[in-house]
This record gives sequence, C-alpha cells and structure tokens, in this order.
Amino acid sequence: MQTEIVIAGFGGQGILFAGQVLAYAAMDSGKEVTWIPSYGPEMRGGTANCTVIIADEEIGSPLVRNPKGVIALNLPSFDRYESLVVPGGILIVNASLVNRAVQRKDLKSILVPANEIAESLGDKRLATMILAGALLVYLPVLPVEAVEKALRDHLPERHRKLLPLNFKALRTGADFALKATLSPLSSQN
Amino acid sequence: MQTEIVIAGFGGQGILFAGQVLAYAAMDSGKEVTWIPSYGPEMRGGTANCTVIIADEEIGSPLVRNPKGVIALNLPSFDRYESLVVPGGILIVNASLVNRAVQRKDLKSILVPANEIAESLGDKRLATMILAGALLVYLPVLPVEAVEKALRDHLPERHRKLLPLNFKALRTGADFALKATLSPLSSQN
Amino acid sequence: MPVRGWIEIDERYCKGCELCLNACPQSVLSLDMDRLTPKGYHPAQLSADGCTGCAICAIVCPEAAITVYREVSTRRARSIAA
Amino acid sequence: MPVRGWIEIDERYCKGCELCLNACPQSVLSLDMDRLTPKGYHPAQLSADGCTGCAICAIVCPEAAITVYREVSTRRARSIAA
Amino acid sequence: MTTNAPTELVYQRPESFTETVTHYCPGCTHGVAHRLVAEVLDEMALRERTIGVASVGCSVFAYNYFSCDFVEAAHGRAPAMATGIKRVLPDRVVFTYQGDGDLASIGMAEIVHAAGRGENITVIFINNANYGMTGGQMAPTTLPGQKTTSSPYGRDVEQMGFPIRMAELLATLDGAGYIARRSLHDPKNIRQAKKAIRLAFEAQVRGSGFSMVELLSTCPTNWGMTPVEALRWVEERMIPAFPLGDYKTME
Amino acid sequence: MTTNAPTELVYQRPESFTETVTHYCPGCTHGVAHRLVAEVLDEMALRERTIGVASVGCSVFAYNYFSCDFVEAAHGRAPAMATGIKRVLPDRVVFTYQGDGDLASIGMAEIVHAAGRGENITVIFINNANYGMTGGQMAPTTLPGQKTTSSPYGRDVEQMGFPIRMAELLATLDGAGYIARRSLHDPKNIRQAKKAIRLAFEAQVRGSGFSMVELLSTCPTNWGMTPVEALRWVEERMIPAFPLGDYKTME
Amino acid sequence: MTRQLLKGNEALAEAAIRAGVEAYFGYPITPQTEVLEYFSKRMPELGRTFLQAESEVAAINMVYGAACTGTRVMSSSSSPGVSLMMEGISYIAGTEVPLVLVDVMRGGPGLGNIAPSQGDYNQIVHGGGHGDYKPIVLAPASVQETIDFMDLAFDLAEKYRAIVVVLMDGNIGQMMEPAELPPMRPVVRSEPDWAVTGAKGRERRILSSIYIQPEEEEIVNIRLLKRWNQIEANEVRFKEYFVDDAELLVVGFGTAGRISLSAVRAAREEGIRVGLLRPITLSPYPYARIRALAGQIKGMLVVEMNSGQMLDDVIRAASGRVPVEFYGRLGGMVPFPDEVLEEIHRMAAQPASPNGNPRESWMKRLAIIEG
Amino acid sequence: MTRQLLKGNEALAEAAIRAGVEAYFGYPITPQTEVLEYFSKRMPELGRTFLQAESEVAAINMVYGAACTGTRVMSSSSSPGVSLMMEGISYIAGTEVPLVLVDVMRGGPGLGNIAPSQGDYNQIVHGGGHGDYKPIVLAPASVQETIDFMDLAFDLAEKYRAIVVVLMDGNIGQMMEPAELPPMRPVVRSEPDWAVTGAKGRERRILSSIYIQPEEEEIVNIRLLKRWNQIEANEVRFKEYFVDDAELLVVGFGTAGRISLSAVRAAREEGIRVGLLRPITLSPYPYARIRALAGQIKGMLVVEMNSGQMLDDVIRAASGRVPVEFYGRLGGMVPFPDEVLEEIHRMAAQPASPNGNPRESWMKRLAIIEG
Ligand SMILES: Cc1ncc(C[n+]2csc(CCOP(=O)(O)OP(=O)(O)O)c2C)c(N)n1
Ligand SMILES: Cc1ncc(C[n+]2csc(CCOP(=O)(O)OP(=O)(O)O)c2C)c(N)n1
Ligand code: SF4
Ligand code: SF4
Ligand code: SF4
Ligand code: SF4
Ligand code: SF4
Ligand code: SF4
Ligand SMILES: [Mg+2]
Ligand SMILES: [Mg+2]
Repeated sequence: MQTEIVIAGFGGQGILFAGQVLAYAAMDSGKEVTWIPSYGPEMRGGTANCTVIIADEEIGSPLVRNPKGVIALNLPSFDRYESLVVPGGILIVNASLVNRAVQRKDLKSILVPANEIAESLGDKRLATMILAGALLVYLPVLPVEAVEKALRDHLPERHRKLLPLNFKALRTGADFALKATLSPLSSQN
Repeated sequence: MQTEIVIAGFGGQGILFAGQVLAYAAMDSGKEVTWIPSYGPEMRGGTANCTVIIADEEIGSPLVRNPKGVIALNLPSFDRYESLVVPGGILIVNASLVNRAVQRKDLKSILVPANEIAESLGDKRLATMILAGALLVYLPVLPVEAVEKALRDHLPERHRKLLPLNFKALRTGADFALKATLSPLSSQN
Repeated sequence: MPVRGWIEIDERYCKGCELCLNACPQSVLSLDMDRLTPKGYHPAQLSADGCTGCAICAIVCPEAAITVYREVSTRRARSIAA
Repeated sequence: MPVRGWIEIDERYCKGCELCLNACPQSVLSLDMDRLTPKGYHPAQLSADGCTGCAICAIVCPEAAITVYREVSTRRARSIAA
Repeated sequence: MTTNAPTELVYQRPESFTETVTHYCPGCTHGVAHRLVAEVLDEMALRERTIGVASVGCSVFAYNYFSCDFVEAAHGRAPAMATGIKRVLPDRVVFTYQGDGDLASIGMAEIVHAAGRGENITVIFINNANYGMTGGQMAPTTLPGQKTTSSPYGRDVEQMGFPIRMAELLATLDGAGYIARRSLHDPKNIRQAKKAIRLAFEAQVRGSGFSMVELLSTCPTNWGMTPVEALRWVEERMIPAFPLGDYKTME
Repeated sequence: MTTNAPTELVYQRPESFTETVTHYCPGCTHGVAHRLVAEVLDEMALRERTIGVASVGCSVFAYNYFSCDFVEAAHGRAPAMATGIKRVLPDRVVFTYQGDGDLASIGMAEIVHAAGRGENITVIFINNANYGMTGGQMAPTTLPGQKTTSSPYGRDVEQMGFPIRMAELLATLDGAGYIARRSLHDPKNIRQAKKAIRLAFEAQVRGSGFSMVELLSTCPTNWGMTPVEALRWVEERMIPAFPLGDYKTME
Repeated sequence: MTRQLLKGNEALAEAAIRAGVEAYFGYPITPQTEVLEYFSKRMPELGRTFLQAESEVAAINMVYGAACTGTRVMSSSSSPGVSLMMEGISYIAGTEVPLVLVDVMRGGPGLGNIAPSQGDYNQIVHGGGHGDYKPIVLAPASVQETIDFMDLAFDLAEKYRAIVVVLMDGNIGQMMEPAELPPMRPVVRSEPDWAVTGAKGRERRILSSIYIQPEEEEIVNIRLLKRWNQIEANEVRFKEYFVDDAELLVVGFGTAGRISLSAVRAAREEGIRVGLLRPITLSPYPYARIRALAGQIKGMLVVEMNSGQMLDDVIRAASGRVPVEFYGRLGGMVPFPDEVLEEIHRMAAQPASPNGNPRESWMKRLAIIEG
Repeated sequence: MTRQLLKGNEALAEAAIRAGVEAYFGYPITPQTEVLEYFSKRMPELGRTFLQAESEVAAINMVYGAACTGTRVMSSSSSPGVSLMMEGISYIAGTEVPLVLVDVMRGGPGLGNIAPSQGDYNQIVHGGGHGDYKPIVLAPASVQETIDFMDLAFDLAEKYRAIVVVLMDGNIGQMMEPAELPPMRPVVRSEPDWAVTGAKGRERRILSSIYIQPEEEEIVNIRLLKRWNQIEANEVRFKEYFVDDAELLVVGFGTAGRISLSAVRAAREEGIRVGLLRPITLSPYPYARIRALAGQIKGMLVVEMNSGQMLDDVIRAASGRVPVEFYGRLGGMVPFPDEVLEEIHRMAAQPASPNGNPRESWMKRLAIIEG
C-alpha cells in the first residue's frame, strides 16, 4: 500500500514544513516514507511544492505522476494538479487564492479559505497546516494524533511557541473539512 | 630522400634560431621541411633542442629516433645523442662544454670549441652557427650559400647588424671542420 | 495650503511590503486587509485624505507599483498651458 | 686599517652574472675569462687584494654561491676565544 | 480620486521597465535599485543602446524586468562578459548588476581587473550583506557577528575574516573613474543613489573609465526581518561598517 | 687566501637551502629573494615546521631549492592551497612564493580573500613587471609604455589599464596584518627586504594574520638587459611606480 | 541505531563527520547548499575545520592543500561549481593525494536550473579535468546509501590516493527518508609517508603535479593507470533486482535507478520478466557484469536523466550482443515510473534490433511525445 | 599564394585574422603563447580587438560576451587553462552562441609539463563542462591544416551556433612547416537575429543559459541534440592513406597520425598492406567509416599520445567485428615512427583476438619496455 501526497503553492506558505511533518508522522508510525521538495529560485512567492510518499514497503520512485492526495495552495498549482490527481483521489484547494471551481467529477475536493482562516488564527504561514488538517479527514493515511506528535517532536526549538497554533490549525482545517461541502459527492450547488 | 638534423644544448645558445635558418634554407631550395623545437621551462640555461627534417616529399613524423646529423652543444646533449645518431651519421660536438671524447666508431664526429671561437668572434650566441657551419661540411644537405641567403632573408630586422658575424661564424665553423681531425676516420690519436 | 495629489497602485505589482506606508509623510496609506492579490498579498491603498502627491511612496516602492498625480496649482497650470 | 677578508665562490652555483662584481665596494672581483663552468658561464673570482670581508657580494649574489671569511681583529678574536 | 483642477503626472513606472512582476521578496530593495537604473536609462534616453549584464544572485532574472537588451553572466564573471561586449561595441552602454556574493566573493578577480583596466562599463553593486538567492549564507560583506546560514554562530572575524569594503578597495586602482557608495534605506538616500547612478552612466558615456555604485540594500527574508525593520538595520548596522560617500570621482 | 690570524665565517649559504643549482637566468633576483627567505628560516629556526607553497611562474621549482617541506600550487591558487594547509596545521609556518602574474593577475581573488580573512600565512610576492616564465608577457604590474611580448607597442593604459599596486590594494583590508614593499636592487635595499621578510614571518608566528612582502625584482632576460642594467631599471623605473614602504603594520 | 528522517545533503555531511572528516571547504550552490550549511554548524562544535571559500576554484585548492597534509578533507558542489573545480581536480590527480568530492547535479548546461539532473555523467566519469586520470565515482540512490558511501569514499580515496566523487542528482540531496547513521568514528590522525607536515626529524617532502621531464610524467601516468587497473579489478559495485530470470534488463543509476525500480516492480506484477541493474560505481563501470547479462537477456533499456551518457558505456559493454534501448528525460526533468513502465511494455511487445541507434529511436519517440 | 615557413601557433592566428576574427581574448600558457603574442601584434594593426585577460576564466567569459553580440571571436589556451574554461564553455553551449577555441595540449594531469600530448581527448570530446552538450572538435596534423581549419571552425561555429574546438598537441602548435595562407577575407559585420547589440528599433533580445523551468530546459536540450544529429550527419571528416587494399588499419589523429603515416609508409615499403585513417573531426567521430572498414580489414591499431582515450571510440565503432590493438605514449612523450612500425610488424605477424583488452595488452608490452 502506497499513498502519495503533493502539497503545492508559493514559497513562504509553510509547504515544505507541512510535508515534513507528515513524513515524520509516517516514520514514527513505522511506515516507509519519502519527502521530496521542488522549488523555484525565489526565496518568497515562487513555486514550492513537495511530494510525500507513505508506504508499507521500500519506496522506489520518490515521485509519481498521479498522486492520491493534493493540496493546492494557489491557482497555478490548482491548474496544474487538478488533472493529475488519481481518479478517486482527494484535492484540497486554498479558496483564498483560487477563484474558480473544481472541474473534475471523479475526485473528492474541498475549497478551504485557508489564508483567511490562518490570518484569523494569527499567522498566515499556518495556511498549509489548515489544509493538511482538511486532507487527513478524507485521506486517512495517518491519524491526526500522529501528526500532532510529529509537530511536538520535530518543530524546531525556536518555533516551539507556535505549537498550540499549529495544533489549532490542524483541527480547524479538519473541522472545516468535516463541515464543508465535499464536491462532487455533495456538490452541484 | 630525407635528412634529419637535431641541434641540442642549453637555452640561450641560439639553437632554435640556427635550426630555423636551416629550415628556411631548405624551403627556399624547394625542399619539404619541418622544424620542431623542444625546450624546458627555463628561459636561460635549460634544455633546448630542435629537430629539422629536410626531404624531397611530404614529411610524416616531424621527429625521428635516429637522426642523420646531430649538433651537441653541451654535455647532457652529447650524452643523450651520441648513441642515437644513425650509423654513418655526423656528430658535431661543442668541445667548449664537453670534456670527453666520442666513443662511437661508426659515425663521423668533430669536436669544435665553439664557445671560445664565438667569444673570439665577439658574441657567444654564435656558437650554434659555428657548429652548423661545421655540420654542413660533412652533411651536405644544403649549400652554405643557401644558408647564407636564408640568414639574409630571415634574420629579424633588429638583428640585421649581426648578419656579417653570422656569415663569419658559418664560414669559421666550416673552415674549422675542414681542417679538424675527423674521428674516427682519421682519429685514433 | 498643501497641493492635492493622489496615487494609483497597480495590484499586479504590489506585494504589500508596507514600505510606502512607512514612508508616506501624510500617513494616508494602509494595506487593504479585505483583498488579496493573485500572489496572496494584501495590497496597499490610499485610505485617507491628505495625499500631497509628493511621490515619496513611489520613490521607496520596490515594485514600481505606484503612479502619482498632483493637481497643478493655478500658477503652474498656467505655465504648463503656455 | 681595514679588516682583511676573502671569499670563496662555488662554481657549481656561479652563473657569471656580474652582480657581485658590480656591488663589491673594493672592486676586487672579476670574471675568470679562461674558465667555463659546466653550464657554460665564466665564473666570478677574487682577482685583487683588498677584500674586506664585507659580504656585500654575498648579499647580492642570487645563487648563494659566495662564502665570506674575515680575519678577526685582535680584540674580537679575544672575545671570541673567551 | 477625481478632481476638476488640471493635473500632472508626478511619477510613473519607467519606460525602461517591462511589465513583468519581479520575483523579489516583498520589500526587497533590489527592486528599488532596478527602478533607479531604469529611471536613469529613461532620463538619459539610453535604453536602445544599452546592454545589461545580469549576474547570478537574486537579480539573476534582472533581464526580465528591463526593456533593453540583456545577457546573463556566469556567477561572478559579469565584468568579464561586459568587457567582451564593450570591447567589440564601444559605442554601446554596458552595465552589470551584481550582488555582493557575485562581485565580492567569487567575482573578485574580474571586478578588480575590470576596474584596473579602466574598462568603460558601469557596475551596479548590491551589497545586502549576504547571499540572498541561495538562502542567506555569509558574504564577504557580512558584518562581524552577523548570523547567517553558513555562519550560524555569527561571523567570527578570527575564522572568517572581516567584511570587505569594495568601494574602498577598487578606489585604489588608477583605472577606476567613478566609485561611490549609497544606501537605499530611505527616500533621501534613494534620491542620492539615483544621482550617483546617473553620474556613473554619464561617466561611461563620456568614456571616463570604470564606474561603480555600491548600494546598501535589504534582504528582509534572509535577515529574518520585516521590510521596514530591514531598512532600519541598513541604517543602523550597515552604514557604520560601509560608510557612504564618493570614493573616486573625476576631476 | 690563507692567513695565520684567527678567522671567522661572515657569510655562507643558508641551511634552509638544498644543494640544487637554480634554473634561474644569470643575475635574476628571484635567487636573492629565495636566499633571504632561507636566511630568515635559518635565523628563526623555522625550517622543520615550515611548509612552502610554490606557485606557477619562474619560481615553480622553488621547492627544489628550499630544504623544508613544499607543495606546488596551481597558477594563482597558492593562497588557497596555503589556507587549506594552515587551517588543518595551524602551528606550522606556511608561506607562499608568488610572481606578479600568479598573484596579481589570475590569482587576484585568492590573494584578496586570503588577506581579507586575515589568513595567518606569509606571502612573498615577486613583482618583476612581467610574466617571466612564459617569455615576458604583460603582467598587471607592467609599467605604462613598457614593451612586452604581449604589449609589443608598449602598455597602452587606455586599452590595457594601469599597473596594479598590490600592497596598497591589500592594505585596504582589515584582515591584513603586515604588508610592505621592498626592492632587491642593491645591498641596502636587500637588507631592508630581509628585515621585512623577517617581520612577516614573525607576524605569522605571533598569529597576527596575513602578512605579505612585495619585492621589486629583476627579469634581465625578458627585459632584454644585462643583470646590472636590470637593477638600475628597478631603481629608476619601478620604484617610482611602486613606492617602497610599509603599507600595513601591527600596532 | 535508530532510524531518523534525514535529508540526503545533511545525512551525507553527518556521515562524513562520523567517518572522521577533519576539514570541509566549500561554496554555496543549490541544490547542494545544505551540505555546506550543515558543516558550518557541526564542524565548529567538534573543533574541526569549516571554511566557506570565496569560490569553488578556491575551495578545491584549499582541499588540495589540506589533502597534502594527509588530513581527511572534502568538498561538495553542484554542476557549474564542479566545472570550476576541474583544474584543481586534475592537479590533485597528478599529485596523487586523496580527494572526496560530492557533486549534487542540477539541470544544465550553463546556469540551467536547480532541478535534479544526471547531465554531468560524462563530465565526471569520462572527461572533466585535463590529462590522463580517472576518478572513482559512486552513485547513491537513497539517503541511506549517501550515508554508507561517504565512509566508503574516504576509504577508497585514501587506499588508492585517488579521487572519489559521490555523484548524485539533486533529488538524492534534497530528499528526506528514514535512514540510520553509523556511530561516530574516533578521528585518527595518521601521517601517511607522503604527507607534507613540516620536515621535522625527517627528510623533507615535496608534493607536486609537475614532472617537467616527459619521461618522468610518463612513469607517473603509468603508475596511475596501473592503480586504475587494480581499482577496476577490486572496486566494481552494483545492485541487482529481479535479474535471475529476467528477459529484459533495465539499467539506471541514482534516482533514475529508483524510478526504474518502481516501474520494474509494476511490470513484474503484470508478469513481465524484467530486472534492474543499478550501477553503484559509475567508474569503474560494471562492464563485465553487463556483458555477462547481455548473454542472458533479450533486450536492455537504459534509463537516465540526460541524453544517454551512460548509454554509451552500456553499449560498449553489450558490444552488439543484445539490443539496447534508451529512455531519458533532460535538463532537470525527472521521468515518472509510468514512463519507464511504458518503455518496458514496448520492449516486451516488440524487441529492437541490436544494430539500431538507441538514441535516435528514442528521439523519434520523444518527438512524438513533444508533439 | 606562396609557401611560407610558418609556426603552427602563428599560422593559426594569422589564418583566423584572414577569416575575419574581430576579437581575441586569451591568457599566456605554453605551448600556446605564440597565438596570443601574435594577436597582440596584429590585431591593433588592423584596428581589431586584442585583450590579454586576467585569467582563462575571464578570457572565456569575455569571449562569451563578445560572442553574444554576433562578433567573430576566439580564444586559445592549453590544458590547465582549458580546464579553467569549463564553466564558461558550458554557459556558451547553453546560450547557443558560436565559440571557436584552440586547445594546444600539453602533458598532464595537473601542471604536468609543456611537452606535446593528446591527454585531453576525453576532456574535450566527451566530458568537459557540465550538462548535455557536445562540441565539434577538429584535429589538425600540419601547419597547413591548422590554417585551413580556422576558417572551417568559424563557419561551423556560426552555422550551428556551436562550440568548435581546434584540438592539437603542442607539436602542431610549435612546429614550423611551409604552408600557404589564404587571402584576407573582408570583415563582414552581419548581425544575426539573436545578437544582443542594443534594442534600437527592434524588440529587445536576451541571451542566457538559464531555463529555470525544467520543461523549457528539456526543450533546449532536445534542440541541441537535434542540431547535433545534423552535425553528425553532415560534418564528419577524416583522411585516409593506403586504405583501399589494406589488411591492417592504423587510426591516429594529429601528431600521432603523422607519426603513424611515417610508420605506415615504411611498412608499405616492406610490403605490409597497412593503411591509415586520420580522423579530422574527433567529434562528430567517424564511427560509420571505421565500422565499415572494420568489415574489410583484419586488425586495427590505435596510436595515441595518451592512455587510449580515442581507443574507446574506435572499439565502440568496431563493435567487436575486428581485433583492435593500442599503442600509446603518455605524459608528454611522443612516439617515434619506429615504435609504431614495430607494432605493425607485431600485428602483421600474429593477429590479436577481437575479445582481448587492447589497453591491458599494451600495458603488458609497456611493462616490458619499461623494464
Ligand atoms: C559557480 C557557481 N557557484 C555558486 C552558485 C550558486 N549561487 C547562486 S546565487 C549565489 C549567491 C548570490 O549572492 P549575491 O551575489 O550576494 O546576490 P543576492 O542574491 O544576495 O542579491 C550563489 C552562491 C552558482 N550559480 N554558480
Ligand atoms: C592556468 C594556467 N594558466 C597559465 C599558465 C602558464 N603560466 C605559467 S607561469 C605564468 C606566468 C608567470 O608569471 P609570474 O607569476 O609573474 O612569475 P615570473 O615568472 O615572472 O616570476 C603563466 C601565465 C599556467 N601554468 N596555468
Ligand atoms: S511599497 Fe509598493 S509593493 Fe510595497 S506595499 Fe507599497 S505599493 Fe505595494
Ligand atoms: S504621494 Fe506622498 S502623500 Fe501621497 S501617498 Fe505617496 S507618499 Fe503619501
Ligand atoms: S653574483 Fe654570484 S652568480 Fe653572479 S657572478 Fe657573482 S658569484 Fe657568480
Ligand atoms: S666581501 Fe666585500 S670586499 Fe670582499 S669581495 Fe665581497 S664585496 Fe668585495
Ligand atoms: S532573498 Fe533577500 S535579496 Fe533575494 S529577493 Fe528576497 S529579500 Fe531580496
Ligand atoms: S625569465 Fe626573468 S624572472 Fe624568470 S628566471 Fe629568467 S630573469 Fe628570472
Ligand atoms: Mg547579496
Ligand atoms: Mg612576474
């Protein structure tokens, strides 16, 4: 069993870190895992994404064309990955930076206004963590607790004070997802 | 027909230039010719030698193991080339810097105190030209006149005043050679 | 009475860096917290009266996002017309 | 009376460059035109009386070819012996 | 805002700029330096005969933002590349745009020799006290004690040496025609920076030899500051280490 | 000459020299510079803990003449190689011996950064106003108007730039501890050169950072002069362009 | 030891430290910079030498100097930076001092991009600096291998006084995976009998790459050649997957090898008898093993993230005994496993002729892909 | 035109001038320095650009800049200097501007010596800078050819926006021979449609080797590859001597080729049916011709002034169809014709097996020579 997750957006949105947290959680849960980033030359605002593969056995390629779960944090990422998610996969979209609806009908998708929620929580870099919370609701490859433990164990010392906020982001994202309109399953409005 | 001449000694003895003069003379006489130098990293006093090949048809290798004529201007060159001259070939030795006799019996050799003669002519850089004069007596691949013409046509402008001296050096070398004891032919004393 | 001026901020360029806010001597600039540019930034906006068209905001803007206009005083307007 | 000195020139090293000749304040050095070193140079030699052992030749010699000796004045000789 | 009074345009985006949005981080003063160069090209009407030489650093894509011809040099070699261009097209205006890693670290030989030769080019030198593009490593201009990703305990001058002041160093060379250091941290200094840039291009047009303007610039991202804090850091920390002024002028 | 009076040895070949005959041209003052270094190593008893770094130039075989450990660097990179050695063996004495082509042309970046870092090494820098080994091409130190094999019409400062004065340039760097320029053209200056070399090695032993002695030196062969004429050329032509003196001292 | 989630670049730096590296000299360049940054943090903690050089040219020459003292030393860089090291590498080869260099390749030529690539295979394996020398080249495909190969790299470099390049594409450097680090080895300062350390109580030593007499240089060249023969005899390494009964063989190194593994597994699930050979030493190359397998199988597929640079070596090894096909992506593009799987399908369906030009036919297929 | 006695290095410089080179940037290094010195004298006379750069790194980047303006420009260097140019060469390849570079090889690796060598064949032909690119490599064997190939070099470089290296050993550069120079071509300043010259009355132009999106870089890489295919199809050049009825074939380039010619002539005089193929383009390599000849002959002998670098290409071309043997001298040593003749004798007497390892058997023979 192998699950592939792509998180894609701009640099500065906390993407690489969120992916790492998932990877830590997977390793600590005894899984095989790879995390691989891909980024542009910009320090801020450029393309940034990462692929996390979680599996029960040794992982071959750390990259896949058709991931099971995608978090798209901006419009270019959404444009690029909507068509790539495996049929039946999950697509979590940052509605704050995406102004169009999901076209595909063969996957589960949710639009989450992550920037707004993050800003209401007090730090816009929480956007990805919120979306990760949402993803894990529909792609239950890891229990949220494992992710929280990973955060606790691996958040760099100097960011330790952000731990509660990150927990909150995860939970808020999950809550939002649970309450949200999942398209297309219950969409069409 | 191909004739190979090696001139070998220290840098600063006028070796490369003397070789070039032979090469010019050969070309102007309608022959094929190659001139190739080999030198150490020192500007003065290091190894310097050149190989001149004069032939009637297109020349393949510009280097040969066993030249027909050798001018050895110092002891290391003498040590190296004595054994390499082709049997029956010519070996012209600068007696000013060589303190031993020629061992081989199967070639013609002359010892010429070229430094002394050169100094007596007024410029120690004439040593090689003196020895070249001697060589051409026994290796008549080019008439002395052709060499003189080459000197006249190709001596760099700024050295033009040295023309008479160079002629003199050639002639003095030739005269010395004609008068000298040619070993082994008339040697054993 | 100070000259009256105003500015336009091109949201394609603005990255909400606040350098113009910080530099404006009239403190008439703010970020528009209700809007996000396509790159996810809150753009700067002219949010109060009092802009003099001094162009200081434009001088400090790293994105060349600001265009500055100014009312021409009667005297200068005349000389421009001439 | 000046101190008496003398020098030795190692012909392995000497290249007949004349720098020592040029520098010697007593002008007691010359090239030996009758001899050639293995490299083909006329070596320098002490060719007149009057060397003071001042070592100036050694200081300028690029080949470190020169060794300099000097007679010890009676006073200094005593102090050396002491 | 509308008005009935006659209006004038006080400031607009220079014509020597393209419409491309920069990739710079919000508040990074690389953008200000770009704008000043573009304004000078506009004012001197040089755009059509100017060739820019971008370097390797955050300004690697400078060629996307200027509407003149551009080439992109290897890391540190912009002055050599500019030399190649200027020598064969002496009537064109050639400028390089280089960071402090590019110019003062790997490109030290090329900048010193371009200045020494009095190469008739203009150099815009962005000193932001670190390597921005690669994530904030130590540069030759990093201040003593400054923490970077490759001097995590702060720049220890015993081990890593002292900041190199390029304007001073290059001013020792006879070939250098105009060399100045300016800062981009406030409107007044920005105006002075622009004047210096203009003088530098004028020097080139006149054929007065090598000209360089060193600009103290921010890197909010790698310094871990807001853009506004970063301006203050330039003023309070960088200027004392890199005094502003003219280091070489033509008389 | 024999005498019955007690005699003393006034001068002999230094112990830090091997018995190898140099490959230098007759009268070339590279040999004098070598001798001075060897004398200082003798006097300070450093031979057994010294590592020399030869460079690429006529002094490429320096390692044949000194009786201490030696390495041979790539052209211009001796300061980097010396840095590598000194960093891992900080209690050893490390010196480079470089020509002006090596140090001031291709090796500009390495020497500036070694000085800037205050690298605790000693540099013996032979300025002979040309590239000796390759047959007398123009160096960054070639004088205006000087003819060389690559400036056959004389160095045209408009095209080829001005001589670079390394001592002055490096003295702008905070990491430089001791920097001096001396000449080898007569006994008095040779003595002063030796003192400077001693000060430089002492600086290193004390750990005072980068030290360099620039030595004005002859190249009779490529200058087309006798060795004695060449000394005069140093005095009359080079010294005015490269003033002797201390450019950086420790206080 | 426990498994830790480690990034390739950081893992290799820590592995080098545990292998006793005493000095690191380098210059930042993506996607290798984390190596330098990691050393900048750890080496001072341990009282060892870290220095950010002014350039890659300086870095390699600092390494050269330190290596001459017999110290364990290394550098790391990425494609353009490695190009700048070529003169220094050649000097190190000529001086016969050990060198360990990590090269984390990115898309090229020129400034190119910072995406992972294998476009420098030829530069590192066949070309590079001037003169007759060959480096040992190790190609890890996982974070664990980067760790394991650092140790090996130092041992080989010192054993043969040779250059060892750990050659990886940006993926391997940037990827995080669980891996185990070895325990810290105590640093043993041995002084090899050639090391230049100051002639205290012994004959002075000289280290240099000059042999001004061609006769002497020839002897050195032959010594290097003979040493290389030993290396070829003893140090060839590779990893095989599913080759026992394979009819098709995929050959790929580093990330391309891993991606191929996914494709091979998928093909095996479909019942296709395909195996994988992943060279670990790209130099010395596993010629003999590939030649042997060429007798057993019906077709070979070489997969690379370049235009088929290793392909030429596989062709030479196969020497016409079996058709060789090629699939590559270029300039920073990474193939997905499905692309390789498709190639396997194609080859399983209709084997090629041994005399075809694999690069040409790949380009034709590419042309179709590219439209 | 009349025959003049010309030195290779000076002849090529004059030939470049007559071919209309407008700018030269270089740095002194033996055995290439006469090229630079010659330009320093002639270019100012003609009002063209000569500049001695501060280093080879600077020189190649100056050339890069001038090439971007569409100007005919060149540089020259020798082995260590060429190593320093590798980054710049890769940038030039990535930017697709023309480059003509003369490389007069000397003994290596490292500082080595200043004797003639062919030890950089692999560096120039197969490796060199980072990334996927290939240069055209021309190997003259006489002063006349150095002259003729300069013209060709510029034409090819501009036609294909490619890198052309004129690769010669020090012998060819240092040798004097009678040769004819072509007449002076008028300099035609054409502005190619990619040249960066100031955006006067036209769209601005950008020249760069960055393609930050791997997708774009891949397209560029493929464009380079396709161009290379054209070059391979059109530009292979070689010279043959006595091959028509040959049973043995000697393959050698540059000086090794000339020396082999002497040996082949001597062998022919003895009645041995031996021919010579002298590749002129080392890249693209005359694979097809060698493959064809491999069918005709009984054995091949590769002669090089290195450890058998081109040998690998000949083996690939022969692909096991004929035994290939090797003879080489290294590190600045130049074989004499009698050495090659002896090899021909040996091969004529007892042909080798096609499966032998030519380098190993050569080394065994060498071991005997070396004693
Ligand atoms: C030869 C080479 N080495 C290293 C790099 C990696 N690199 C890219 S940008 C950069 C530093 C740029 O810093 P700086 O010049 O200060 O510019 P900034 O980003 O700060 O404006 C480095 C080291 C490279 N591209 N090429
Ligand atoms: C990379 C490289 N480029 C060029 C050379 C050729 N070269 C050898 S010595 C030298 C110049 C030496 O001049 P300098 O440093 O002034 O020393 P000098 O001989 O004058 O003492 C040059 C260019 C080289 N060996 N390596
Ligand atoms: S300075 Fe420019 S970019 Fe920054 S907030 Fe103001 S308008 Fe926007
Ligand atoms: S023009 Fe002046 S007053 Fe108006 S917004 Fe800008 S800075 Fe403020
Ligand atoms: S200075 Fe030295 S080398 Fe020169 S002549 Fe005198 S002793 Fe001989
Ligand atoms: S010691 Fe003094 S006096 Fe004697 S020879 Fe030397 S320089 Fe002349
Ligand atoms: S990393 Fe620094 S220098 Fe680069 S764009 Fe961002 S703020 Fe500017
Ligand atoms: S060439 Fe010049 S520097 Fe070199 S040894 Fe001769 S005189 Fe000295
Ligand atoms: Mg910077
Ligand atoms: Mg010099």
